[in-house]
Amino acid sequence: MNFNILRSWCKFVLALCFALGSILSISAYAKDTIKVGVVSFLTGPAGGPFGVPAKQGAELVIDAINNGTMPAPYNLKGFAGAKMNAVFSDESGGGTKQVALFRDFVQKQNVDAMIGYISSGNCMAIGPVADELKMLTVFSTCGTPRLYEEKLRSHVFRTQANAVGDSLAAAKYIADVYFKGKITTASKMYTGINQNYAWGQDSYKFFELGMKVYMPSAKGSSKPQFPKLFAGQYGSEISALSLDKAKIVHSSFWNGDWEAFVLQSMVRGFFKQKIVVSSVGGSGVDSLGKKFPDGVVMGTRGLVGLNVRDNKDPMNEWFINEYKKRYKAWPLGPSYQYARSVLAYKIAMDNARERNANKFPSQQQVINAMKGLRFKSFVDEIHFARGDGHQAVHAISYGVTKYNKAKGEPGIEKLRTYPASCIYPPAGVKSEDWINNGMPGRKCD
Amino acid sequence: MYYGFGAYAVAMCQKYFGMTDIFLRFFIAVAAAGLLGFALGFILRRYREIFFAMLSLAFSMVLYGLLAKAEFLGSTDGMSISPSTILGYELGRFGLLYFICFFVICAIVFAQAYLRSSLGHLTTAISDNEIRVEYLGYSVEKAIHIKYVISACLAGGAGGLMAASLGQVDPDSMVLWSVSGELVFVTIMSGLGNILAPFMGAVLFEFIRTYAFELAPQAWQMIIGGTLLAIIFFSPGGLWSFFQKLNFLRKKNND
Amino acid sequence: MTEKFILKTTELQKSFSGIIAAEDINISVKEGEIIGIIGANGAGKTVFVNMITGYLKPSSGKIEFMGRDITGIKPREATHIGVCRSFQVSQVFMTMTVKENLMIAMSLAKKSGLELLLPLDDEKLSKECDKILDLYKIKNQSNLIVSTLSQGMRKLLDISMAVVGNPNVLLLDEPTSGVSVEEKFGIMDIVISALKKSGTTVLFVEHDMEIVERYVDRVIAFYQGQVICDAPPSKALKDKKVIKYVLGS
Amino acid sequence: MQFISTVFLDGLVYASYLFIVSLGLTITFGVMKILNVAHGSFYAWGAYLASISIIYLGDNEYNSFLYYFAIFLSAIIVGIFFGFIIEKFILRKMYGEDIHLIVLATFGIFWILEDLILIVFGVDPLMPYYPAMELGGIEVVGVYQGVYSLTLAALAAIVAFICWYFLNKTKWGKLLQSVIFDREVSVSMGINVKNVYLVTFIIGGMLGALGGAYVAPTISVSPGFAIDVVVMSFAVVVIGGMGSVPGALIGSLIVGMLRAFAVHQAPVLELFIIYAVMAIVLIIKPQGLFAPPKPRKI
Repeated sequence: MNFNILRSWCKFVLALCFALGSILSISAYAKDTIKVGVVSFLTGPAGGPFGVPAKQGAELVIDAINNGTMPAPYNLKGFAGAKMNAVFSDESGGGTKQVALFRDFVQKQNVDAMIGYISSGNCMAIGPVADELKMLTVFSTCGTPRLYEEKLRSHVFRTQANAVGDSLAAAKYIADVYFKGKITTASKMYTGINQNYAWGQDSYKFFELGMKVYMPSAKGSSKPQFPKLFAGQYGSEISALSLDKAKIVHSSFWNGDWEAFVLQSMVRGFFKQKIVVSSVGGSGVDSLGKKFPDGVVMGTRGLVGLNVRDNKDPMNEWFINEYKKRYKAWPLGPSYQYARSVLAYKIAMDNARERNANKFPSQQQVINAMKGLRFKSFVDEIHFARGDGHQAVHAISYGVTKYNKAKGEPGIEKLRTYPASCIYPPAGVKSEDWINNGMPGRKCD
Repeated sequence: MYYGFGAYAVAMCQKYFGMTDIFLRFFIAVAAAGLLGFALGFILRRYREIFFAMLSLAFSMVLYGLLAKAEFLGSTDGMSISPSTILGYELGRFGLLYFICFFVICAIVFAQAYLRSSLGHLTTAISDNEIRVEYLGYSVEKAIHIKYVISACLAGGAGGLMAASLGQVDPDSMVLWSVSGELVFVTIMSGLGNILAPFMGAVLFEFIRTYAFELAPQAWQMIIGGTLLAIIFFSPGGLWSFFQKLNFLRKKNND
Repeated sequence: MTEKFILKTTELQKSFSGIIAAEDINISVKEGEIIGIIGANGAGKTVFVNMITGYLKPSSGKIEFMGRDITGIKPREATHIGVCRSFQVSQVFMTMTVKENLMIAMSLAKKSGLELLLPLDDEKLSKECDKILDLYKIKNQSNLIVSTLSQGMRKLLDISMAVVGNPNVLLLDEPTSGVSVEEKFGIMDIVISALKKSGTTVLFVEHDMEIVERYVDRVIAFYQGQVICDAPPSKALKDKKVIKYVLGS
Repeated sequence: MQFISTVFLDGLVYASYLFIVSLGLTITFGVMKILNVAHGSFYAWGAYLASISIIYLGDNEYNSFLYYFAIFLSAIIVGIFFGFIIEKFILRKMYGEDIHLIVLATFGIFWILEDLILIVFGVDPLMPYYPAMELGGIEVVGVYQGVYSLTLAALAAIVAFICWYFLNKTKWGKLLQSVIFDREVSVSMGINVKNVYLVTFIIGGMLGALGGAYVAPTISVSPGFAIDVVVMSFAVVVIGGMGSVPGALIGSLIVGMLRAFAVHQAPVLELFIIYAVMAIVLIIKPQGLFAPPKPRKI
């Protein structure tokens, strides 16, 4: 019982250490190399399907930029001429620990920028701290719209569009592709299984809102499931969903949870009874190979990963070839997403240098250059058009899984792409208000 | 658990009352944790050893279950906390540092006084021999309860300060049992007996963790686990006993 | 008549899941008496002491202390009203020094409520403590850790800790068991003389008949949970039943 | 009807899985008085070893009977290998120390083994789905259930029966019970407690590993998935009574059913309800519902 007292001391000290750390920090001024922290899940259930491919995507592009071997127009060597020294770090352990590590990166390791973060929870946690510490941070994958809708951020950028588009595109896809002709009431009902945190909650909320606009006659179930992140066992949840009359099941599961869910529900004939809409389940398709059920509506959060494997854009072909050569696997969604963030940073650096009379730019100059930036990434166009020029929007595509027997590889069919103007509110409008007003001014073609 | 509770108290007060004053934050955290400790103490004081630990664990998991699932408490994401203020002025990092130091010193003085008091000595007495304490006319349960509330207050205060200094709270890194495990680890590493011991232990722990994290981001747990085992085996009394031994040797040499 | 007795038990009975450990115990104790409780192992002596001091709850019967019913009170309440005890195996705080042991005992006896948050080692208490240590002849050991002491020393400390609350009735459970023959009488001399000075009523459980003979006013003998003899030592030790069941020859 | 049967089946499957894992934990605690946090490592290692062997077998299209053989073999190998090392070289040196210290030591072991998995198996999730796929699903009162998951209940029943038989009908079982009841007396009676401890720890580890190995085909086996299991089986063991075999059975049934019911009726309360029950049981009956008897020491 003596522990109780003593342990509190420890945390006092901890707090003290962080404070001390801030005294010791001196801002660095490097010219020919820059140091950047790249954070993704290296351990834990999200490591394999998300974090590691993400890290590899970033690594590949960073090396290519350092060596000037990226295809044109990005073949200029370096980041504003400087080589990037990337420090990879593990994202697991929860938001508070990540904040502590972030402070460590900024205050002790004197990084020039931070790139990464997959979990929406972590982005929500890091966002305010990045602004407080005035550290340019480019989020790569996380998708919660709260990040910019709660407050504008001065130092935080996000190359990934938020979950609103993923969910709205999913709803629209269902409306466009499935709700044709005569349909029974039961098949017009929908439910969901989403992880119980920012990403899962937001994803389902916007899917529901989207359905109300696109399919006003469809009805939402009263018991959508929200199991805990990394729960791993979904027997009861699957039963509950099976008992539910709703035909459409929306899921924003990702990482090991998604694969576990697919495995457990597959043997129970779940995919034959229900139409499952997955907004981010691309990774499971490869790991399950030909076992992966056909007919799952699949999104990849942008023109990345599974949905662009056949895309012939030279940038895309370069990325896929290099990635396969180096890592013996297809690049997944997160590989693209991290690569995009690195690319955005490079372009902003280069532009800022140009504007600064070819002198190495300050952080503020880089931020100014990144604000509202519009650039072509591997397939799609990224435009920092929301959140006062900090939040990117881009097109989102959905398709239906179909195993390609000829190639012996998973494939996708009935691909549809929705442009950003169709699924995101105009700048300055809150997503929820916009959808509730019937999405005025949307352009979908 | 109280650590997390204190942290959440700070977060809640900001969310619903917009409270950011560092003093208020600290006292809210202490008071909230103290109240919770007082309430749970009525149940916990009846248990010893492993049952005490298990029940504490159960309570903290109940809290975790609530926090992780309740959306208005931020569920698994937790909540972010804005920088602290004092009388309406924003505290910088340095300001916060001074205040944390101030609170730490207050706490040290308080804990020192407690340990010197009869009640503080009673703790050792109880762990030595409960029957005797009862026969000396003092309720063992009451003494444990008081101690429990005090430690809850300290932990809550620590949590509140931690929340204020980090700017973020979430259940996984504040309430989960493995967090308590880490704190106990620091205690074991430091050894019992002096207020400065956990101080050194915590510094060393952070030191090891930071470097383990940097050197081997995929194997840092292993390094910490190994350190823990090594300490348990080679210096069961923790770092403090190591220092005491040094002192002892020095005295011997002087004689 | 009742008022004259400081301690009185009526029909006291205790059974552990069917096994009777004490039965029909009717004992009255006058103030200032020194009583020896004898009996073979398992005769119910310690059970008796445990019931009076609240460690065990009697199955039936009544215990009165100064005319007040104290059946089934908690140990600490017994201590508060002035019924204190020592133990067969000395119950002391092993990792602390002799002085700390006594200081804690004293501060608990003297202070209450918030006062307990004041430092333990104030001067007044320290002086008083030294006095008692002196009285019980363990002052030379006052800074030693208890676990390094001999059994006899521990017994003395145990008893002195029971005494600091100035009890009305003191129950000593085998004060000389585990104590070497040389120490035995020394201890009892110290204890009994100290207690006589304060006029405390003493009940002590004892195996050693020499000690019983030498110090007590009255002997109560137990056999299989029952009182078989209650008389002055000169008479009791010659009683047939006592010789047969207690003295064993 | 449909609802009740589905909740019941869900609960049963989850309970069976919890039972196997927590049985190992409770046996270890009952005999050795050690709360083994590293139990989760057995679970994880069992799952990993079974996964790689099943994937190997499945990719090369071996007879499907071999899957089950691989599952049990992995459990036995993990149990013996790590059980032996941990007991012999670490725990054995610590008996008699403060109970908290031992818990912490197992905590340290847990950390080490957890990262060892990363080093040995990498971070990619393994999906040994072959056995589960092969058995497919059947319809039970209108709801498809995975046959493989249902066999888990049979396995749990077998394990429970073997355990009961062993403890009550064999000489070894009696021996074990006497050690559980009173260690000192057993020593004085000439029982080699050291060996009993070693064997117990290995068996406990095997059960943990079996739990992991058997559920591996239904999940995505990835690093860090064992932590929740440890806590959940703690809850089971505490509810049932630490060290009690029937307690583990009842405890896992309670937890399994409650959780299934919560998921169907009030998904938000799923986690909360389990720990709340745990806390309530501890408050009312701190030894758990089926605590083994304690020798009286005067």
